[in-house]
Amino acid sequence: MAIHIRLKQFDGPLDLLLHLIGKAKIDIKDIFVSEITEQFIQAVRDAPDFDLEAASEFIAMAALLVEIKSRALLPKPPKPEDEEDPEQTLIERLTAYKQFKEGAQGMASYEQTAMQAFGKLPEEIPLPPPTLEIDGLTLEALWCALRRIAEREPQGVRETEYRLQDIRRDCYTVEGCMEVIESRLSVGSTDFDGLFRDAPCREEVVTIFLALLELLKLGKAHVTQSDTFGRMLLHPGRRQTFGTE
Amino acid sequence: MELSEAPHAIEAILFVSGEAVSVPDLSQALGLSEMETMHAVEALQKEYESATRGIALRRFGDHLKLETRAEYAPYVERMLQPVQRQSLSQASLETLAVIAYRQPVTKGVVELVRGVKCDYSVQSLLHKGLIKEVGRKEALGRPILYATTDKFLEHFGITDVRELPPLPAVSAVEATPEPPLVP
Amino acid sequence: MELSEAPHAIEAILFVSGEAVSVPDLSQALGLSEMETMHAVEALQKEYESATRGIALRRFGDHLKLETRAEYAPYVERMLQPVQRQSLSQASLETLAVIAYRQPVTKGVVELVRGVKCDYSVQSLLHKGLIKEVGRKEALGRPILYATTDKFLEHFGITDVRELPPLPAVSAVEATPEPPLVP
Repeated sequence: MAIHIRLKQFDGPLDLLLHLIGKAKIDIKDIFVSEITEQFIQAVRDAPDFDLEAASEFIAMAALLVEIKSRALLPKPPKPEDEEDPEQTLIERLTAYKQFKEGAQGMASYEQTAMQAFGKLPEEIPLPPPTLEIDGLTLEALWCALRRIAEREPQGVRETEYRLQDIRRDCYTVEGCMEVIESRLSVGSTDFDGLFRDAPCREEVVTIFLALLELLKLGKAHVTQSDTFGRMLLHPGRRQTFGTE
Repeated sequence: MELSEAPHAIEAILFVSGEAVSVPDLSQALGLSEMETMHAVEALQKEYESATRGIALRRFGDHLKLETRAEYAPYVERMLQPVQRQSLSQASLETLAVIAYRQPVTKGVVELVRGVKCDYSVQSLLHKGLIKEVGRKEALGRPILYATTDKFLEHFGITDVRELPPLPAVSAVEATPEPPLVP
Repeated sequence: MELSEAPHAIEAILFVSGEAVSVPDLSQALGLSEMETMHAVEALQKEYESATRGIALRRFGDHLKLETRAEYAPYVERMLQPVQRQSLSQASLETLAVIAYRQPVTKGVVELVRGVKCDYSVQSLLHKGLIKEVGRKEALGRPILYATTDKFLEHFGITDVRELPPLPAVSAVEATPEPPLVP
């Protein structure tokens, strides 16, 4: 009997086996006393849409079926207790698969009913600006903020005076600023903000920044930053792209 | 808000949202506890059940939604082109059936039952929001465990997975390697 | 269709449509005469009027529409746009403190006191409505003056900035003079 079957129609070898069993009108457990093995192998051999990737599961099943069939032809040695019987395992798998396949059919009918119920498209509503609630706003937090400023303030003033004298001399040329930055880097890393803290006029800021860009380009300095808007640190030399730096 | 008003505020919210709304989201909008919200939901459900209505209040897990009653579908369809849910492919439905009845379950078990690779259908079900990852199995390779979502309940029009039709009885032998989850 | 079912079929159609639907369109979808449809509409209207509901049936000429009741709008808005919770960064809190005690004050003074640039925190405080612009200082560059808002008072639970705790004894916040040149 010639059966023309397109493998793509079936969700795998179990699906095809169930189909053949259904057509033969036999019980799953009678699969090995029937023609099913031959029909299955025939279907895989004749498959016009044979493509190795999709068919590999079918081929593996064909091999298993042949193995089971050939074992049946050989005289049976006494079987160890714990050895799995491939025939029994396959029957169990087919039974389980059939159970879920029927379960899926039951679900499909629920799906059809559910599709008879219609929802409504969400409405487009002009909304007022979102309400913002801010956590942690207490008088105590405000007071602590002031204390923090007061505690670090004296140090800040001294640094400002020191740098006023130090930078003004050199900062009007890119070359001059490069020297200043380099000399600072020669004793170690420095804070990016520290270059600008007293920023007295625009030319200085721009010149220092240009000098810094020049140093980065020449590989005489590099910058690290731990997170967005975080502190930027200048380090001497080119960035090490290896190791843990 | 007045507790007596809550059921109708919920009705208004569900009407505007169109889509399923979760009980926690509702209780936040109403400024009520989840317990109070659930009481209001139950009161609203009673109202909807007591009278014949064109629309029904449906609960899917802890999501709520207003929907038309199925018997009026022909009239709605004749008048409008309602947004219709797509039905699932046979392969997706089979994968979903194994997950629904055996949850939480690994892809490996689904593949064992179906006898085919299920990467594609699992991906597609995740994408549709019908299943979700719920953890990992304490086994070799710690494979991901999958379970169904409230959207799954909505798709099949049920309130709880226990409302799924029972699996057909196993005729031959006790079947799968793990004991089936009896819903 | 059964005449007794018509009101609920109309309800289902109006619900899905979301927009106003005309009586002639309704009667065509239901396969009823316009007269019969109008009777069904009136029956539905009576149902909607007799009970407190979150949604209302409105009629505009020969068009019908389902809408939420206005009194539930605040809850609907809260649902669609939940309150966002944020906390202030240390930097913003410091900037806010300086502005609160020195108001009205320019950004230049805040920066001098804190020793760092404050553009970002000033912007963020403006955006959150905790400070506002209150004019310009008659000085070089006419810099903007900032002060705290009523929302600031509300957040700290005080009625007047004079209720803020006194400054720490010798404080930079009080002592720092205007900068000679505002960047």
